[in-house]
Amino acid sequence: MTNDSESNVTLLDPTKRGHWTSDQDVRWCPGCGDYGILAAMQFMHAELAKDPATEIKTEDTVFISGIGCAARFPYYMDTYGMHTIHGRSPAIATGLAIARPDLNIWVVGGDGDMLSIGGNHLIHALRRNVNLTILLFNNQIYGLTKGQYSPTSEVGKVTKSTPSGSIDPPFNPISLAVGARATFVARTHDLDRKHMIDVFQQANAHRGASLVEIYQNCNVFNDGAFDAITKRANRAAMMIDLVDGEPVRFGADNEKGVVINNGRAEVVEVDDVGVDSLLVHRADADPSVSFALAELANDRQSPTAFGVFRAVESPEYTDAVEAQVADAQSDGAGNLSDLLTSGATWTV
Amino acid sequence: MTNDSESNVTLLDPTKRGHWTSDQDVRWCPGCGDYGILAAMQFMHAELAKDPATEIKTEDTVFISGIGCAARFPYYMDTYGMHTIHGRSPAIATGLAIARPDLNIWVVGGDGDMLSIGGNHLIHALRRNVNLTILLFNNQIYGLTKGQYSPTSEVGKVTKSTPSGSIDPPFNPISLAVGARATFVARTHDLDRKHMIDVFQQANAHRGASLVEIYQNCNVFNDGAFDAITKRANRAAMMIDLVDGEPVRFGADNEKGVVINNGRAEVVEVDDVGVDSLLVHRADADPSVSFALAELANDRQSPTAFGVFRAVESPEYTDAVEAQVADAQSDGAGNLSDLLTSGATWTV
Amino acid sequence: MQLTGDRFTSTSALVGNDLATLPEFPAEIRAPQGTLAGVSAFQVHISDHDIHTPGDISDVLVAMNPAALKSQLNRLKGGGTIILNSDAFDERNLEKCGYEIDPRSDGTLDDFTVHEIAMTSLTVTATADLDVKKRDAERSKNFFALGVISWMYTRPLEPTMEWVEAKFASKPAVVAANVAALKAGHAYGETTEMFANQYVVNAAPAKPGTYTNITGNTATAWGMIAAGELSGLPVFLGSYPITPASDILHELSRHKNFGVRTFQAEDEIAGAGAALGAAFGGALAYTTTSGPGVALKGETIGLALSMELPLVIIDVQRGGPSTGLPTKTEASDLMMAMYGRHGESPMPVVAASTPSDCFFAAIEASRLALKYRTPVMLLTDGYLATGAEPWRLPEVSDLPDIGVSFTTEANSTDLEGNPVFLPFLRDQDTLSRPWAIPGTPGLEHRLGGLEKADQTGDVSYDPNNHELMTQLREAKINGIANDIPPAEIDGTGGADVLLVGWGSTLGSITSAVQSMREEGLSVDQLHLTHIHPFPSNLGDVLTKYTRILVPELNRGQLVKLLRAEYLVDATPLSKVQGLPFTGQEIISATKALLEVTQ
Amino acid sequence: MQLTGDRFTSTSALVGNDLATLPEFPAEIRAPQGTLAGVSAFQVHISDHDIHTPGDISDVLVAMNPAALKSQLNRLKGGGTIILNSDAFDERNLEKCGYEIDPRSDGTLDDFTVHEIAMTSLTVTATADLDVKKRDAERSKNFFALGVISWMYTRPLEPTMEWVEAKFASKPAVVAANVAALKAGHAYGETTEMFANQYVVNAAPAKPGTYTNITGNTATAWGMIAAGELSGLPVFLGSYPITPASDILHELSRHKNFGVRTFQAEDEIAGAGAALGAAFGGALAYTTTSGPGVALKGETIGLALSMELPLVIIDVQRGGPSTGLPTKTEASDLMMAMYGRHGESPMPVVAASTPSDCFFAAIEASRLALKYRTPVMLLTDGYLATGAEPWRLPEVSDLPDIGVSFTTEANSTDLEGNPVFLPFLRDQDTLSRPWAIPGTPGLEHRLGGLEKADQTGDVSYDPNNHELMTQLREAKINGIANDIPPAEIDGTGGADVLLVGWGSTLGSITSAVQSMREEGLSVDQLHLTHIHPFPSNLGDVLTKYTRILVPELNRGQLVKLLRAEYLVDATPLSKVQGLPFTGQEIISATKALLEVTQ
Ligand SMILES: Cc1ncc(C[n+]2csc(CCOP(=O)(O)OP(=O)(O)O)c2C)c(N)n1
Ligand SMILES: Cc1ncc(C[n+]2csc(CCOP(=O)(O)OP(=O)(O)O)c2C)c(N)n1
Ligand code: SF4
Ligand code: SF4
Ligand SMILES: [Mg+2]
Ligand SMILES: [Mg+2]
Repeated sequence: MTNDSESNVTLLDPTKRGHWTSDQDVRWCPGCGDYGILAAMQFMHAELAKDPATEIKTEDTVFISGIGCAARFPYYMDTYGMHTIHGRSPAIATGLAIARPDLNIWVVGGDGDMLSIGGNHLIHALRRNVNLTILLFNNQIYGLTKGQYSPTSEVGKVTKSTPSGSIDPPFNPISLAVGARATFVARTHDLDRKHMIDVFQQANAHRGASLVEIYQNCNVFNDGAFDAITKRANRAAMMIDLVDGEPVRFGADNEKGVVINNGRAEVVEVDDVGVDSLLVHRADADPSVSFALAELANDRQSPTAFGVFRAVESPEYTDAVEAQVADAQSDGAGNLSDLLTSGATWTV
Repeated sequence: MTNDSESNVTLLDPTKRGHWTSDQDVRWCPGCGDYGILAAMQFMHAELAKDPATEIKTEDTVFISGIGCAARFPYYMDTYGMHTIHGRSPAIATGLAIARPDLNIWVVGGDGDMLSIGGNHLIHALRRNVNLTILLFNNQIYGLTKGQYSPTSEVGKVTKSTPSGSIDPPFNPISLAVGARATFVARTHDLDRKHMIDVFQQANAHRGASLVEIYQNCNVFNDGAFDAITKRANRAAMMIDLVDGEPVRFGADNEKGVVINNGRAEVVEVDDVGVDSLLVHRADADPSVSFALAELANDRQSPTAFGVFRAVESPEYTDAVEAQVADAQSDGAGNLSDLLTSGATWTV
Repeated sequence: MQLTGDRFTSTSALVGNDLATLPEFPAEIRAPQGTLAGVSAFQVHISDHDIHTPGDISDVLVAMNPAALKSQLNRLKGGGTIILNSDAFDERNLEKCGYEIDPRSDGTLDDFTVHEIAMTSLTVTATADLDVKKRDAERSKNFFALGVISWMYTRPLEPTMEWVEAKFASKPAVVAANVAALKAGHAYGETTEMFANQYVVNAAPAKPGTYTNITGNTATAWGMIAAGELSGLPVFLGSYPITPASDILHELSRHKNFGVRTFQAEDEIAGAGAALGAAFGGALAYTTTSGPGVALKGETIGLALSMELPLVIIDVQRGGPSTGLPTKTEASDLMMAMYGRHGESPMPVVAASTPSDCFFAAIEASRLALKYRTPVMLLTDGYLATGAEPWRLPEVSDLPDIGVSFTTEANSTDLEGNPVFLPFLRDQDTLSRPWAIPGTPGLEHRLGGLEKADQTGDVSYDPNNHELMTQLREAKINGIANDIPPAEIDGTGGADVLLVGWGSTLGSITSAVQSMREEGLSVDQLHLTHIHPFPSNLGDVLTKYTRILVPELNRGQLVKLLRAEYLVDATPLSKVQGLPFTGQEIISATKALLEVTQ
Repeated sequence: MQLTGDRFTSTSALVGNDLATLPEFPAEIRAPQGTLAGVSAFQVHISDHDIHTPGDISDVLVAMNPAALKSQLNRLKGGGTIILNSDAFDERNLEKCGYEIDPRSDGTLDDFTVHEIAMTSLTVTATADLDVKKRDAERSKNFFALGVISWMYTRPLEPTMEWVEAKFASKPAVVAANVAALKAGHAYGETTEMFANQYVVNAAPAKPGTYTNITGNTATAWGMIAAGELSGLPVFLGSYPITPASDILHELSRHKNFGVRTFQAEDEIAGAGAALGAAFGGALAYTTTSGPGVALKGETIGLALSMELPLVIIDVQRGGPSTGLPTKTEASDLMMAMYGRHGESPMPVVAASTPSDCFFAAIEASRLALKYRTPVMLLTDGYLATGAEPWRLPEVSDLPDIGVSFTTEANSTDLEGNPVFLPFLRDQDTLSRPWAIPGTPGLEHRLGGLEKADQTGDVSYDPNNHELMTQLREAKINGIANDIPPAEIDGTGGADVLLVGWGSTLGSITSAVQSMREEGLSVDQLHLTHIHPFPSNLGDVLTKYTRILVPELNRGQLVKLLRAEYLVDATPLSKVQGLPFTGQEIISATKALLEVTQ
């Protein structure tokens, strides 16, 4: 429970990263994108702790994961945690959330864990709007099992299990989540700590289920999968930053923008259409708009949106559970003797 | 294999419903919407058989289902069939389709079967675009297990398992399917045989995965769930018929229409906006448009679209499998002796 | 109505005869004795040949309208089944027979298992395509009812159809309508997975006390609630509907006033997973299901076992394999309960033996789960679950205290003397690990399904540690043998033959043993509640007998475990017909083993 | 490079010593003998104490560049493991040592298990936060390699770290970099689930013939392809990746020229389901997985069993329970293979005993599945799967014909004499039902998981029919006992003790038995391939012995089955350390049983 390399003071100070860092050696491959995400998460917590209003505590925080490289994450946070079984973390976390609505629960998994074996639990957690912050580490590959294609791998991908190339079109996780009626959906990437921290904070602040897709580089089995988009040189042309209330613009000189044309999101030159025609991003807009923006990413050649696609208020699941329990107890808590004699009884 | 109540001639004539009817007593509750769907399916096959070009045959047709009332369907078709286990029919059918791309495979299940336990297999079959015609009998209830709420039940539904009302928002199956990148998505209902036959035919003709949601009345556990929309008196005001290439209009006097406004589908008075502003339906439009149309149904008070939301050509999964096999065999089929000696060998 | 009454009488008589040809489980269907003209009802009386149920009390009442219900309800056994025609329960009919409040909603029927079926309208719909007038069609509703009953008690339809054809030979339309109604009723029972609700005979004479009628599923649910109260922990149920287990979910969801939280999950895996998550959070966690659902939960149970968290899995067994016979009883999941997981994954298995015993078995399973931080499998079956028996209510104060305490402070020190929490530092006595729940400052820790180092719980690939942990997990479960009542023989302790049973066969075995003793045979009896681990004295007890008979509603599962463990030459008696044993079946097999000429 | 070589020597020497303290499974790591200056490689030589592997041939070659590979490859055993630093395989390096084509892609390495790791860059990244120059950091890559090897062979890192600290005491930056690299290599092995590829020693002297080296997973895949050829059916594999089974999927997916179709499903349930669907269509259907995956497939297997369709489930066992030890071997899924499904669901269980035997076991499992229309469980394990042995190739013409024919015509007539197809009309001999596939005119039928009427296969709730069908399914599987080779004792047939084994323990038990016989002890041996049903003579064979020892890499599973079935007092010998038995362990236990003073 202690970390030799850091002073005790650091460990006791929640505004320091070390306070959120467990004593376990991190065992990802050197250079793995997961390191950056872990750092962002630890720094984010340290940052939040600076605001006394948040009352953020290691003991009230839980990380739950399935199986995969990404799913190792909980071991490295000095909070409560469960490294469970492949694909089931959203379901397991749902149970914990219902039993313990007081906790702050994060769910972590890879694209295989969350979208292949675990796809159903994910969409049901989103639909129910359970208060979970779900992080999907999308590296478009099965890392832990040494490189098979995943449900987010591009068509034609040559992997150990698809030596002639994969033949199934990938999911677009954001589209799928919006289709499942998610109330908060965002995308970020492992190379931008600031962006990650910002998105994580918003996702966690959202009351309800939040899904954050994180483009994550697996440098061993799928190196550079997102280079065309997130590499520094490509960012200006390929990354669209969604800012609530602002027209959707990007490009080195903000010369490009997005319009909704006949229901479909399209990239345009701002000069061609005029600033006023641009889509003004509203995270609480109709899901059709979130969906249209998500669809931009289907083609790796096209610019891809990052940030919060969707954030709408909607009744949260565990709140409703609590309300029903409270209602049932409004005349007092149950009494066991009364229960036993609640049917017709007779005495001998 | 014979049906006493019908003459042998009828049985042998594929253009007659009886040819497609198995010898099993139908065991749904009297008045169940499933009867209408079954009739439509049998008539559709009989109808198709009239066109010699289709070469439609009972022996080349397979119905695969999971568990539930709807899932009894295969027993009543005089074709090949499998009544499998709860939720797994899309996966089982995928295997059959890959092994036997020559067959015409239908997959049948209820809202519990397909969207609760089977949700993941469904979205993966759609994503892969496997050549299956998938029929989702949506009665917004678990019929077979005597009436628990399902993932399509409306919020607040009082059922045996939710005596204080359900608290989770339902899936919109069409939105979910579009979010999963389905290439064919449609909706019909159990009261309109002609519409069903038309939609089933189109779905089955589509090369790839087709999902048809059928509003189906469970008169025993959820009677009248769709009355507000599909009851004869309400149809004009509440049902929007999607016709490819036509402006989306409805109402007793076609006085209403649908526009895409800021990415969102909205119902308007045609007179207010003019016919030219109406959305012209194209089943091969961008998925964002299909999605927007699907979202109309989230609110039971709003008009709901029926017909083919989406139909786009896209490479079909088993075609790709066959192509890879053919390619691998282009230099001849494998030889076992050659395989055994394909590594380094030595002789003693 | 007059006509209807007549038809019932005929039909019932017929069915009465007909059923006599099914000796293993006869039932009688009778028109109500002393029926007022105009009262439309019939009663089904079920009895095992060996056991004489006194009087005219019926097991099942089919009430076609409120008047029938009102006049006949007093003839129905407490806990019995009512099948009522909901179409006839309109205001006018209720008023007519003097019901001020609908008896379906004022608690009058609380003591019974009620199936409401819109029989009139279903019959009309079922006959819609036939050439009969609606009024005539309605008359066929009695055959619909008969179809339902035939389904529930696995009676063939053919004899009734033949009788109808003969009786109404001159009126083909009537034949067609009645046959259609009969078939529709039968199909309805099947399609909605209706179960026969059966009486389990209480062998012992009624002890003084307060009684209520209870089904096994209700008793299970109440046992879960009681365990929550007795442990002071909030109850969490993660479940997915499945026959015949759904009613536990239904019942529990009505008791949120106990702080119970029920979660209808997207599937069985999620149901178990959610329960495990809740257990991590400190809830008393359950997942309820039947065989096909257990087959899906194996991986999650293995995780619970590896994390050493409490979790009770309740399997209401039904006929298998696969979808099998969902509405019929069987006890064929025992081996899956023992071994249905990969790796070395021993866990306790507890079995209930009567409907009311489900209450105590649920508490006992919960006690073991909490105390030993382990998943526990509780086995009941369709027969117990839907069957009812009079239950002498326990005093709440007599129920065991099953409370456990969460760890709230460090339980060790590191090399430098700083306090540390070791999540796998075991209790010397029980070998259980500490249960520290989120929210507890300073005890932050991570659990997982990878092998864990002894004490620290860190991931460990060390070979010797793996062997140690495997042995510790096993020893912990084996140690439970000393924390449960020893096996107690009913009988002399040294009879010519010992009958060993488990689960819902208790009633049948007990009555068979009684009959045989009356006949003068030397027969001992032993009924097991704890199947894993076995009571510590079981080997000693068994090796006293040269002949052991093990009747089971499967192909011989417990008998395998006994033979493997104790090398005793126990003989299986198997039945897999979806029905309980008759006493006679057990008596014959016992005599065969004793080589008594029968 | 010179420096690197030196460091290897030192490190290796250290490790050599260090490893000697782990007597149960020693390995030696050596700098290549006769290494040319500049060649950077090291070799690992693994041996069981009891078995002396001749010569200087190594089991593992770590090649830090093409030159190392080129010069040392001839010292590596066929089938051995190569760990190579892919960063160093650039054109310049390849050219420098005279490789015209990259040996990684021209088949040169086909005979070996190759792990390509970008060791240089991973090391640089792992040390990036430290205060070392990139060039210095690169030098630590050897420690990265050592970390990988330490992971694979479960060697502790601490001694190496201590040595590094002592050796470079004056250069803390070097210490830090080396330790970081060592740890990173170790973590890399864990994170990517790297398995130790082990040699299974072939006890028998080499018979004349053509040999190849083969791992168990490759042999399994080839066996599946062979079964397809021998049955004339297209092979279908539905699978989901999982260590250590994934390589079967990988291998099969490379052989589409045999008409093989592989499907990477969304999960294990879908993998099994897709295979079952393919079986309905007439394919030879497989699903491959490891323990956690089997735990998920139980319900689907039950359906296959109820539908009576052929399906081979291959479980490459690993350490359990739960996620357990994914890269370590264990044989603890036997009970799950037997009983991991609800209801009465017996199915054949076949186990492979050596890497090459996986080929034959796969054919045998396929034969049974096809002939008896049943799911069959084939058990291999991580040790077999990733281990390699020299295999004397069989003549294709000597392989069995396992062809079956589809039913294409009606097999009965109805009351009116019309031809009908009865999908559950069984073969008198095998009790198998006809297999009629879609596309066959006139034989349209529906299969399901509900109980089916005898012969017609219609849904049936009839009690007696259910019992009959349950018995028929059981009898069909039991009948296989007469269609498999009888149990054959290796030895006198009446020795003082019999060792009964199954699975990958064959090598260890055989060598132990040989040693003991050389010592003059009277020891017989029996190795089981068919675990369910057992060979029909097994009871007769076992009851001849008063002492039976059953060594298993679990807590005693086969021994339970033997005791239950034959009431023989067989003694378990258990090991669950993720490692195979050493001969010594078996010898000690045998002597203890024989009460021989050791
Ligand atoms: C039930 C089960 N099936 C399969 C596996 C093997 N497995 C472990 S992780 C994994 C996929 C890893 O991919 P992903 O979820 O994308 O995580 P990554 O390693 O890429 O971070 C698989 C197939 C398992 N552990 N359990
Ligand atoms: C593994 C498993 N879980 C649960 C069940 C019980 N079950 C059967 S059908 C069903 C749901 C039925 O609802 P739906 O799919 O909507 O079909 P419907 O009856 O409404 O047509 C359930 C929960 C089962 N048979 N198997
Ligand atoms: S395999 Fe890929 S995802 Fe996994 S730790 Fe290594 S780099 Fe990261
Ligand atoms: S329960 Fe509902 S869905 Fe099922 S057959 Fe009856 S009416 Fe139809
Ligand atoms: Mg991944
Ligand atoms: Mg439904």
